[in-house]
Amino acid sequence: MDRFVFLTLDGLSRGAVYAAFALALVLIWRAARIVNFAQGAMAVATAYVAYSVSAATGSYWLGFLAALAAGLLLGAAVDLAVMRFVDHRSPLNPVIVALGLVLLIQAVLGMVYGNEFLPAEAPFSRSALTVAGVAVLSPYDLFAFAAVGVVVVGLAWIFTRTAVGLRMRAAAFAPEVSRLLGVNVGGMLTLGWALASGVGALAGMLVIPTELGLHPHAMDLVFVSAFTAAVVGGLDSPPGAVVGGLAVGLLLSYVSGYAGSDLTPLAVLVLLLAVLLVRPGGLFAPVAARRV
Amino acid sequence: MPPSTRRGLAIATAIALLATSAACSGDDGGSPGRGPVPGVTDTEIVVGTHMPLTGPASAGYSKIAPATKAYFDYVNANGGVHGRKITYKIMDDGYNPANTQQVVRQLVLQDKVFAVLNGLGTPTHTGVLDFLKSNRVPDLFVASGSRSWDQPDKYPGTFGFNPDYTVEGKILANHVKTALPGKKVCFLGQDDDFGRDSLAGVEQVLGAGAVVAKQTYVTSNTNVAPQIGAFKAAGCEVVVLATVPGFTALAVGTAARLGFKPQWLVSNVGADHPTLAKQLGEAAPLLEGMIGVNYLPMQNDTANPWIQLFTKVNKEHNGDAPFDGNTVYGMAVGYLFVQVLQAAGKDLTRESVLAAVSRGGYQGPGLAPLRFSETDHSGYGGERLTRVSGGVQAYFGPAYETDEGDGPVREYTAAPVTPPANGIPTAS
Amino acid sequence: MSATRAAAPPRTPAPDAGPGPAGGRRVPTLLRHLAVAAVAALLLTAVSYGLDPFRNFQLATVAAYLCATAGLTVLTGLNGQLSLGHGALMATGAYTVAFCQTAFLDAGLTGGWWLALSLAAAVLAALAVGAVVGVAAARLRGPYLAGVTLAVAVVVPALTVTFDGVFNGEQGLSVPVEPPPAGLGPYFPYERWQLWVAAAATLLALVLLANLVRSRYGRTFRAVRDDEVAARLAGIHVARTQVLAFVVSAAGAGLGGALLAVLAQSVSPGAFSLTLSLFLLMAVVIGGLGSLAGALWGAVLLVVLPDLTHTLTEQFTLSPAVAQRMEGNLPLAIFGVTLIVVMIAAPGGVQGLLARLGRALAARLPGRRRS
Amino acid sequence: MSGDDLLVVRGLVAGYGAAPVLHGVDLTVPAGTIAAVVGANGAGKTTLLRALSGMLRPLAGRVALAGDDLRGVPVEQLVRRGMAHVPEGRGVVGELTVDENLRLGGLWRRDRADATRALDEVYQLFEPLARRRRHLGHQLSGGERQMLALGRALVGRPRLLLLDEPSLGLAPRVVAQTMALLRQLREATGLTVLLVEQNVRSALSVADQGVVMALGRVVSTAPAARLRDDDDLRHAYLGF
Repeated sequence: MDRFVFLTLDGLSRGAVYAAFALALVLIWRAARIVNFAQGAMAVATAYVAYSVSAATGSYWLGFLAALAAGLLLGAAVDLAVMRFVDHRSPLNPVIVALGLVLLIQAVLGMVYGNEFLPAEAPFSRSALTVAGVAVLSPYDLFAFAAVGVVVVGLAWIFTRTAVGLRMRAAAFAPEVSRLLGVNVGGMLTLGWALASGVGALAGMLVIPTELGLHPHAMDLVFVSAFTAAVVGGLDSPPGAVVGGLAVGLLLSYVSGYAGSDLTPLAVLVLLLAVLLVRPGGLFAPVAARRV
Repeated sequence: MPPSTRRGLAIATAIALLATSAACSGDDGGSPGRGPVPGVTDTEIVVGTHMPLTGPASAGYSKIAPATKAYFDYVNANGGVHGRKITYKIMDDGYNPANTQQVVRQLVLQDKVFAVLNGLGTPTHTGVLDFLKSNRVPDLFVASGSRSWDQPDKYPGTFGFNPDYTVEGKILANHVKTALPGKKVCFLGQDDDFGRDSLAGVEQVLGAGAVVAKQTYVTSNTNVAPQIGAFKAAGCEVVVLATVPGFTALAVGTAARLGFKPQWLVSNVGADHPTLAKQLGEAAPLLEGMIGVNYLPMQNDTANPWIQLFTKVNKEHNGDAPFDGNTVYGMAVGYLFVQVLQAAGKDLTRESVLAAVSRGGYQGPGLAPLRFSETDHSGYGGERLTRVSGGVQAYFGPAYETDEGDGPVREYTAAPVTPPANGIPTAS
Repeated sequence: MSATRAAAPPRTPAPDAGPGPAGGRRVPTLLRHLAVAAVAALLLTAVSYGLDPFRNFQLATVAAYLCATAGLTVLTGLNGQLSLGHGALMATGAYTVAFCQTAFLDAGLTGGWWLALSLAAAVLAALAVGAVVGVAAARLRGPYLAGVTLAVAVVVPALTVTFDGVFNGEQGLSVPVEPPPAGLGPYFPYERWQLWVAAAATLLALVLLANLVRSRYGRTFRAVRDDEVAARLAGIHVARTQVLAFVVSAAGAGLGGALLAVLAQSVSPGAFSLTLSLFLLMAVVIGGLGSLAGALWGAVLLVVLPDLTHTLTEQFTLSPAVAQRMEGNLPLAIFGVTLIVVMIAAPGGVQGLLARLGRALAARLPGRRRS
Repeated sequence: MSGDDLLVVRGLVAGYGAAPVLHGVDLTVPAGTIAAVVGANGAGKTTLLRALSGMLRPLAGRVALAGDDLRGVPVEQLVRRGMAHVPEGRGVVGELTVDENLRLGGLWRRDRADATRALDEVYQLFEPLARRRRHLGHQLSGGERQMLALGRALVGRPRLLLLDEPSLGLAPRVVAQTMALLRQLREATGLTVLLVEQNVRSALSVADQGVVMALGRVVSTAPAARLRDDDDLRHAYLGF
């Protein structure tokens, strides 16, 4: 039973980060109908920014803020400098461009910082607190939960309660009509990229200290898990991303703990198939609203 | 243009493209010189290697080949070997076996290298063993502790360098047996031949039932909390790790998170303190007391004449790159290769170099014996224990030697040698 | 709608879509393809004598990749399904050929025809796996299909570690392949023989694929890609068509993987990682998704580009410190930029660019006549 | 060109790709009037509206709104100049609620207080919408969508309303109500309307001016009443 509790909490704390990253993917998908394969590489780039800023100033939190700011800027830059010029008639084109960005970003990071692992600091202790003899969450895990929670609530607030959120949703669902109603659709798209990339940067800052360290490829595996989470939840649904992220985190933890870590990829595939064969649009797919 | 014509044209252009690029490279690529020996002229020896310079597996490893090259440049600057300068072609395979196929063929068939030196990685190098054998290319000092390189009957041209993982496991287990008797021993290994061979060594010494909990990890899953949690639940006091550096750091960090503080014993591959400390950052003090194994001088041992030599070479020929265990490793490989070239004599052929390696008896920076003989193609046959104390990793106790079978773990008593005055081995 | 599925490039009629020039004598499609294949075979034989062994091997590798890229072109370009998992299908073929060749060797069965049998078995195995994935794929669209195939790409190499008793883990298996037939003489270069084997298998596969593309099935593939609803109304069984496309494509990938294994004489999971699957996709898109000729460019790219960028970086003489940072990274950066620029400047890929060039030339010639 | 002409179009050429659909359209709509553009299918009516609101970039010609040349003005700026376009099919965003759709119509406005007031007015004008505030756009009936689209345009308090096929797919009773409403708005607020309709009868019944289009050109402009009553004219251009 102790082990079950331990694996559950451990899975949830990882899942929270997957959820944040999946959320970033969902944001861009909703805004631009692009699966941003460069999300992981972009997040790593911002984590390097944090590393440099922290190293220069000696403050974790300055680095943290720098990463988020860099995330927003990088997202906007990718949209304005690259994606804007891609022919979107075939959905494959943006995918390939994103893969090209991955190669480019990772190569540039490798040139600047070297293909070495750099330490990734955690702002809080990662030692688990013990409750009734069972090791539960660490302060860092709680920080991660809180950060992801703030992001989820914040995004929900932006999208449902603010004018800019309404504009962004309208621009995503009906770009032509939105323009007629005075919405700067291109600007909203850029803003969507910036927000998504900012959330991705946050997820990167949260997950990299729990992994092998800072490396140009540090987010490769996280990307695969988070993409799975987003697909399981339904790419159009932010709540789906959160649920999908937690589900994938739990699944990986249980399978590693009870069956062996080599079986985790298989478990992920089984989860994907089980969900998608029943609901081809993910768990939280909108009720077959328009099938035209 | 009918479509079929167009397709035919496409094929023809593609072929022509390849053909022209071949024609261009055909002239400059080969230059086999007068002699019949590929890659050797009166003034030059061309050797090549495949290394991960990019990709997830490149961390640390990407520094080895440049260090070897720097040592060769140092030798070249001092007149070379028998009047020949060594050209070292470094090919990036990104630790992807498919790329290794391409780059090794390029080295052998196009660049006409004399030998492949220090090709890195078990899965990558396994794939080119047959090719190198059928082309009779000397395949020297493979950078991996797999036992596959020691098959003189099947692969007469292949020689290892690293102590194999079983030897490591035996030496670590021997320490447990003598210094930590009666403790509960557990084992975490990579889910491949690395972990398997190492566990075999541990169980060889401690007995099959002695390891209380055995766990594996895969490099594609960075969450080792379930495995460490199982160790804690099993009450392990000693944990032997057959892990790459990243996962050593993960295991140590995760254990600390769970309030689990066993004695760590780590295989050579994953025990380099600077690498681990860098990765753990502020959590580096967790490494205090960690026991590892090594067989080359410690990069921080500035009193060691070998380290003095290699530091100098690094400064002069390697752009003063950060000096760590990988630099020492790369230069040690370079030193051994130059030793072998000297021993093979002025009349260098592929046969003579293989014969020179097989004669054995090489002594250099290593603390353990190199086992090369007609019947043994494995590399170093032993290691010495290290311990992290006060943030510094240092050797303690004697060096040990053993085999990968059921032979005993013995102390290796031969005195370490010092490098020649000019840092370049001479023909003995 | 079009945004939710992986569709083909802009709808210029594919070069091999419509009926040929009106009024001309129509040579049966199969004969025409056979003729092209025969010419290509003759050319390749001649070329194989003119090239050094390394180029022969590279060309053989191109042939192997071509099977896979052609398969992926049929799936993605002609049928509009996106697959990130073709590397895994190649692995299926590769491991099958390893098992078969080892079994034949153990049973003392020697002779060139056993290799052909192994390759056939590899195609069948990939076909079976492709059918399973294809059935699931037929229910899914766009990114959801991408997600499942991505998982397949990750799982299949991982299985070789899980069941390392069978697959020998990361280290992989060796593939025993016989030397060239004695009839070719004792000094026949092995790489030339490899090219012959790979090219023969690939040309056969291409003829079959080209025929399929031009057949009734090919037309249904394209109809489903262009408009699923319209295709359904026209009486096409959409799901069945999609499964068929997946199966055909998997067979191509399986043969490609099998050939790669034969060329390397070994197979290991690292060679068939997710990276390979992504690179295959990049290759076919850059080559041009509309036609099988694009697949050829893609395969050439896969082999030549790393080599080319490496040569390029060697041109610069850099200080050791800088060189260490650039080595390996610079080629990747160049590749990345190339991908982005090509996709923006020429979304039809290399073949699209050539086709445009060809059309422009063709348009100028009769134009002159008119004036 | 008198100052009272709100919309002036001269020599407008526009189309899709290289082939123009409009071959030089001239059109004038005086302020505070309703103009109905009628004509057969494919005459270019919808294309005209799309070119006016900038969704289609004109190839040649000039469009002026209250004397200002609209060339180079981005689509999203036109609403700020007082032009509202209710597109064919009405453009209700199905994924947004009724309330969100309506608010979207006034988001661009600086005067937040008046935007809120306009919203309330629309709810009073269209009772059914007020009852379905929280429903999603795609849950509405055709008539409700019509109201929503029209209401959303009105939240922006436009000077010129471009209305594309408001009668499409609606019951005759609802069409009559819509037309009556346009009339009422014109009276009350001085709204100028350019209406494109297949339903010639109801369009001409409400319009001040009738504009007949054929094959991408304006072939006749006349007071609506005359077009409605002059059988010859009707026969010649409208075929009934």
